[in-house]
Amino acid sequence: MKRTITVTINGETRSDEIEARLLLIHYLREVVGLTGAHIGCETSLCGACTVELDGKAVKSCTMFAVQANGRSLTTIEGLAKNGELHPVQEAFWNEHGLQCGFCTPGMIMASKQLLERNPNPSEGEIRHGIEGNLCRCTGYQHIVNAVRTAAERMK
Amino acid sequence: MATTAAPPATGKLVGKRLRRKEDPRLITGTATYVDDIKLPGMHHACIVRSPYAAARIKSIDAKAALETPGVVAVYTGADTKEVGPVPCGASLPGLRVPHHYILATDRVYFVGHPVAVVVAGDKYVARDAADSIEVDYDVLPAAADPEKALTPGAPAVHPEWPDNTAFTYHQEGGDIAQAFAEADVIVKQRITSQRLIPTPMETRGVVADWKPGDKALTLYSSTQIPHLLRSLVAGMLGLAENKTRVVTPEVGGGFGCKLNVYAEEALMSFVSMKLGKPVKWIESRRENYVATIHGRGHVDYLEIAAKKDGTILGLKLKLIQDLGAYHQLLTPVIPTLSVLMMPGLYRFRNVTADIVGVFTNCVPTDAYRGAGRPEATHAIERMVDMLAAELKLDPADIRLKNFIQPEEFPFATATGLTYDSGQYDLPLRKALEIGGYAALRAEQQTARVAGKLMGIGIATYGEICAFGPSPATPAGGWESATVKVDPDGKVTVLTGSCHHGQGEETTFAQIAADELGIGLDDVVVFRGDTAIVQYGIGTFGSRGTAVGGPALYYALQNLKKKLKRYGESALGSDDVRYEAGQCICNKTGKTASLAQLAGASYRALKLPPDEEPGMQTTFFWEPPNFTFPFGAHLVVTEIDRDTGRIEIKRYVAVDDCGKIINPLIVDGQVHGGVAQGLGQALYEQVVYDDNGQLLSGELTDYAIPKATMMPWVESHHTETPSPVNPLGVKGVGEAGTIGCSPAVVNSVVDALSSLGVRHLDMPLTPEKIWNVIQQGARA
Amino acid sequence: MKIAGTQTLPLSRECAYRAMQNPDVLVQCMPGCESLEATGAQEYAMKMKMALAAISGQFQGKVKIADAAPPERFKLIVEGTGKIGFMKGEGALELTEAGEASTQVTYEGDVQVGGTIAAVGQRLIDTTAKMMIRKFFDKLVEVTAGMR
Amino acid sequence: MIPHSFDYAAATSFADALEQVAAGAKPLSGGMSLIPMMKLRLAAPERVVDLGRIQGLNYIHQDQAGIHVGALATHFEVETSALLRAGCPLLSETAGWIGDVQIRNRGTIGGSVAHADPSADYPAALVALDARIVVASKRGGERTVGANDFFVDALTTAAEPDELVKEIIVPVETMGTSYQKLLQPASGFAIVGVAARIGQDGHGRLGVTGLGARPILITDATDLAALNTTEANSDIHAASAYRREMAKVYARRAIAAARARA
Repeated sequence: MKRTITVTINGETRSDEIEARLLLIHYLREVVGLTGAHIGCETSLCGACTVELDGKAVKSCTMFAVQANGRSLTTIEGLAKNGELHPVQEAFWNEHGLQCGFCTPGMIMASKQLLERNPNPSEGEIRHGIEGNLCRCTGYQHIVNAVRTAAERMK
Repeated sequence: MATTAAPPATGKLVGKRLRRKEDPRLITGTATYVDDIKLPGMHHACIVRSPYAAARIKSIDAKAALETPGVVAVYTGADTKEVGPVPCGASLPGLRVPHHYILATDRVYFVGHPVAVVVAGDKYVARDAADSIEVDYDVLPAAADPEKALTPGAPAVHPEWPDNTAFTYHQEGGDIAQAFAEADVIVKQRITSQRLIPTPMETRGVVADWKPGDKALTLYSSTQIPHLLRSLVAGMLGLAENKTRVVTPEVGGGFGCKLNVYAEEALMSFVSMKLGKPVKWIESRRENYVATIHGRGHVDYLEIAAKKDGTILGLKLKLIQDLGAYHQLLTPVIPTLSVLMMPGLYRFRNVTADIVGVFTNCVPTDAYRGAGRPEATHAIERMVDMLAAELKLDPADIRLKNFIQPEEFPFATATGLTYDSGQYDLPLRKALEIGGYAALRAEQQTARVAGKLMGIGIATYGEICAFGPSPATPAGGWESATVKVDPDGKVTVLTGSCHHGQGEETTFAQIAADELGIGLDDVVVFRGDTAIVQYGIGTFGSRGTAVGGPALYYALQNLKKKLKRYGESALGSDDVRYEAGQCICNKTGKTASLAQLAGASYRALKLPPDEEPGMQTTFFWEPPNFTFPFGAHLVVTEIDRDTGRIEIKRYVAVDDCGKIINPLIVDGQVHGGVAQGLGQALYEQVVYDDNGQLLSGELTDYAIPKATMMPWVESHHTETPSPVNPLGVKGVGEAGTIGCSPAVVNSVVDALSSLGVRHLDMPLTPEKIWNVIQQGARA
Repeated sequence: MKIAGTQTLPLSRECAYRAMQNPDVLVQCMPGCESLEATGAQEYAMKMKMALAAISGQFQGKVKIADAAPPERFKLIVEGTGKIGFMKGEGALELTEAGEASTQVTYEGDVQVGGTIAAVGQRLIDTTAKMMIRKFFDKLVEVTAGMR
Repeated sequence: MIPHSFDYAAATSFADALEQVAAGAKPLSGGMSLIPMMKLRLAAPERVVDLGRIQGLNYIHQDQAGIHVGALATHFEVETSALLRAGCPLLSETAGWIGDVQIRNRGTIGGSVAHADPSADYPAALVALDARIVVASKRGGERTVGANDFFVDALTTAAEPDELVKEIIVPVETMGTSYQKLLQPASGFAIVGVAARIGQDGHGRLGVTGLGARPILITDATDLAALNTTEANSDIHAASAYRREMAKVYARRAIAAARARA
C-alpha cells in the first residue's frame, strides 16, 4: 500500500507517494535523485548513508522514508551554500580527508554533527565522534586533521 | 600538521603538498558511482546464491518468481552455459583450471555461488521474487580448510581432482643445501597469513546497457581495469571489442578486489542483451563478503639458516595457498609473488620455495592490497626476528648487518629479480632515531621490572611495484597516456591507469603542468572509459604513478617536441625553446603561447614540415624493470595483562617510495595502507566453519578498523630515486600494508618474549594474547 | 557449534525415554514446531516456525531418531531449511536413573547453522541454541507432568 | 537490504499504540535493532506500528519515586540529560557506550530494553540500579516489573506480546557508579559490560551484560564467585572462558571506578 509523505529536504519541501517499506536512503537516492549519501552495508555499521534528520545525524539506511514524513532533512548536497563550501567540506579538501570518496558524504555529515555538539574536540573525541563511519582508504588520520582544522575555522 | 592550500599559479608543482583536484565533486555528493547511474528503461537484477559450500543442484523452481508482477525474466545456469567462462589470466605449468560458469550449473562450490538471476523493473520486486525461487540441493561434504583439504580422504572440491591440488610450483636460487650445511643455526616456524576480506566501502556494481540497434554493449562497472575487462567480457560474450565499451565511473575503493573479471559483469551483459534493456546489479555487503574475492590465505612453513654472527645464509619455504573454489583472474599467481619477494632486503642468495595451491569450498582468493608481498614480508620479518632472538642479537642490528648495500645495486636476487636502487639502512636508521630506539629499549627494561608488557617491533620491507614489465604480467605491463591540447591551450590527459582514490587526477596534473609550464587548473586528467581513452592496463600493484606516470612523461616530451616544431614555424626560427607555457625564440625573445601554438595546429595554416595538424600525442610506455620501494616501520606496544588488549603507543613509518610527487597524497596512502596492515595484524579474520559457512559474513562480525582503533601514524620518508623511470618514482600504494603487520606482530611478540613467546599468528586478538599470558603465567 | 549439557526430568527412565520418542510430545516441546508427520520408522517431516523477538522464519525439515537403545540412549537428528537459513542439529542423548521417578538426561551434539542467520547472527547463535534446548526441556517437564 | 512488505501505521498516542500492538502490530521505536533485521529479512512483521510520533514519551523527570525516563527517550537524550547526569549518572554513562552517534540519535531506551539483546548495554545498568520497568497494555493497563525480573532470556522479556514498555524508573543515586565495557570491535556490542554501584565501604551491586543470555545481577560486589559458574556465551569473538574472566576483570575495574566516585 502506498502513502504520501511530505518532507523538507535541504530547504525544499516535496511530497511523494511511496511504499511503507521504502528505506529513507532509497527514497533520497532513487525518488528524490540525491545520490550523495551512499549505501555501504545493510547492518547500520558503515555510516556512508548518514544524513541529518531534524538536525541530528542518522543512518538513512536504518529508517523508513515514512518515518521522515513531516520532518526536515539535510544531505551532503545541502551543505554548500551559494557556492561556498561548508567549513567541514573545505577542511576535508584541504587536509586530504578522503581518497575514494565513497564514505566521505556520510563522514562529513557525522563530522558536522560532532562539531556542532563539541566545537573543540580532542583527537580522542574526534575518533569517537566518527566511529559510526567506516573509511577503508585513509586510515582516518587526515580525517582527524580535517575535523581539527574545521573546528578552528568554525570558531 | 601541515595545512594545504590552493596551488601556486606557476612554479614547480611536483613535490608540493597540494590538495586534490578530484575532491570538489566528492565532498559535495555530486560524483557518480555505479549505483548513481540511472538509464531510461533500466531494470534491476537480484542474484540467488547458494547457502551451501558444496551441493548438487537437484532442481530450480522459478515459477512463483516468474509469476510475480513486474518480473521480466529469471535465468539459471542452463541459460548461461554458453557464456564465459569466468577467465583465469594466470598460467602456471600443470595448472588445473575448473570451468567457471557464470551461473552454477549442476553443482555449487562455495557459499555465495550464483545460482540464478531475477530481473524486474523495480529492485524491491526483484528482491521479493528472488526469495520465492526454490532451489533443491543435495548437500555434500565440504573442504573449507586448505591443510585439511590436502589430507587423504578429504572431500574433493572438484570431483575430477580428488587431491584438491590445483598446482604445485617450485623455485630455487643459489645453493640451499650448502647454505643449510654451513649454518650455525636454523630457525623453523609455521606462519599463517589469514584470509582477509578487502572490503572497499563501495561494493561491486554493474550496469549493462545493450543497444540492440547498434548491437553494441556499454558496461558500467566499478573496476580497476576497464580495458582488460572490455577485452575479457567481450570474449566471454562473443562480442567485438569495438562494440563493447566499458565505462568506469567513480570507484569507491578497490584494494585489488576490483582487479578482476567477475561472473556478474558478464551475467548482466547477457541479461541486457537478452532483454534489450539496461540492467543494474549492485552487490550487497553480504554478497560482497561471500562472492567477491578474499585475500591472503597462506600457511607458510619456513626455515632460515644463519651464521652465529647473524649473517643470513638461506631461506626455505613451503607455502600452502588457499585458492578457494575457482581461479579468478590472478588467483594462482598471487603466491608466486610471495616467492619472488622471499629474500626481502637481505643479501643472502640461497632460497628454495614450494607452493601447493589448494582448492577449498570457499570464495576464491586473489589480489588484495599487496597481493603476495605482505604475506612474504610478514613471514621473512618474523623469521628474522626469531633468528635475532635465537642469537640474542638486536633486531635492528641483524637487519643492518644483512642489508644489501647501496653500491650493490642493481642487485640480482636469488629469485631472479633485479632490485633497482636502495639505501636500505636509511629508513631504518631514521625510524630508530625518530622513535628514540635506545631510550625505548631502556624504558622497556624499566617497564619489565615493573611487570609491564611493553614491546618494540621493527619491520623493514622491500616491495615489488610498478607491475610491470610485460613479460612478467599476463596481460601486458606497460601503460599509456595521451596528452591533448585544445585550441584554447587547455590540456587534457587521458591515462590508461584507472585510479580509484589514489589521487592521480592531481599527481598526473602536477606532472603535466610542470612539464608544460602551465597551472594545475589548466589540466584535466581523464580515465576509465574505453571509448575515450586509448587502451590501458589499469591501476593495481602500485603501478599507477610508477608506470602510468612515466607514460605520461614521455607523451609530454613528444608533445613538447611537437610544440617546438610549431614554435619554430610560428616564430620563423629554428632556435626555439619551449618553456613556461610558451615557445621562445632564443635569438629574438619573441614568444608564442601554448594557446597560440595549439590554435595554429588546428587551423593548420602554417604546418611545420612533415607535421600533422592537431596537438595531441600518445605514448605507450613499457617499463624496463619493476621498481622496489622499501622502508622501515617501528611500533611500540603495551599489553594489558588482565585482558590481553594491545595498545599501540607509537607508530613510526619511514617509507622510501622514490621521488614524491605529492607528499600529502603519499602520506594518505601510507596511513591507509597501515590501517589495512593493522586490520590484519589485530582485527580482521575470515572465519569459515568446517562446512564452509562464512561466519564472519558481515561488518558486524568482520572488524575493519574504525577511527577509534587506529593509532597516530608518524609518517616520514626518505627519497631514493628509481633509475627505472624518468620520474624516479617507485610507488606507494601497498607500502603501509606491507610494513605494518610484521612490525606490529614483532612488537607484540617482543612484549611477550619474557613469557617465552617466540611467535604468534594473526590476528592478535585480546583473547589470543590473554590465553598466551595465562599459559606463560602457569609455566 | 558444540552443545552439551544435562537436564533432570521428574520421570522414571522408561517414562522419560518413551516421552522423548513420542512425536506428540516432541511437537509440543520443540520450540516453534508446528507439525511432525511420520515419513518412516522414527522419521518425521517437520514444519517449524521460529519466532524469537522480531526474528521469525518458517522452516521445513525432518526429525529423525537413530541408534535407539531404550531406555538408555538415542540420537536425535533435526534438520530444517528456510528462507533465513538452515540448521542441522545432531545430538546423542543418554538417560540415567537419578533416583525414583527422576532421570538425568545428558546430551552432547553438534549444531550447524547456515545462510543469513549464520552470517549475521554470530552473536546470538550460541545463546539462542542454548535457549532452545532450555525451552525444549522446560516444556518436556511441563508436558510430561501428567505422565508420571 | 530490502525488507518484506508490511502495513504501516503511525501511532497517534500511546493508547493508540497499545491498541495496535494488541491487534498484532510490531512496535517500531528507534528501529536500530528491528530495521537491520527487516533488511536482512530475518524479521518480517506483517504490520508495524511506528511509535516515533507519540508526543511527550521521551520525558526525563524526577519525583519521589525516582527519575522517570520515557520509553522514547533516545540514547543521546539519556546520555546528555542534565537530570540523569546528576541524579543517575550510571544510566547516562551506559547510554554513551551504545553503538555510535547516529545510533544514539535514533535508538530509544524503551526499544532497547524491550529488545533485550543479550549483549546490549542498558540491561547491565538497569539490573544494577534495580530499576523498575513500567509496561502497559490495552488489556491490563500498567504494571511495574523489576529489571531483574524483566529480562527473562535472550531477546525475551517479561512483557507480554501486547505490552509496551512505557517508562523506566531509576533511583536517584547515592552511590558511586561506573560502566565498563569490553567491545566486540566489529559490531561495538559488549563482549562483556559491567555496571557497578558501589559505596565508600566497597559494598554494592553489579549488573553484567554479554556473559549470559540475560543480564546477571550480583548483589554483593565483594563476591564475584557467581561469575565462575554462570553459563557463559561463546561465539567467534570470545569463548566462554575468556568472557567469564573478562567479566571478572571488568567487574573489578567497574568497582574500582565506581568506588572512586562514591
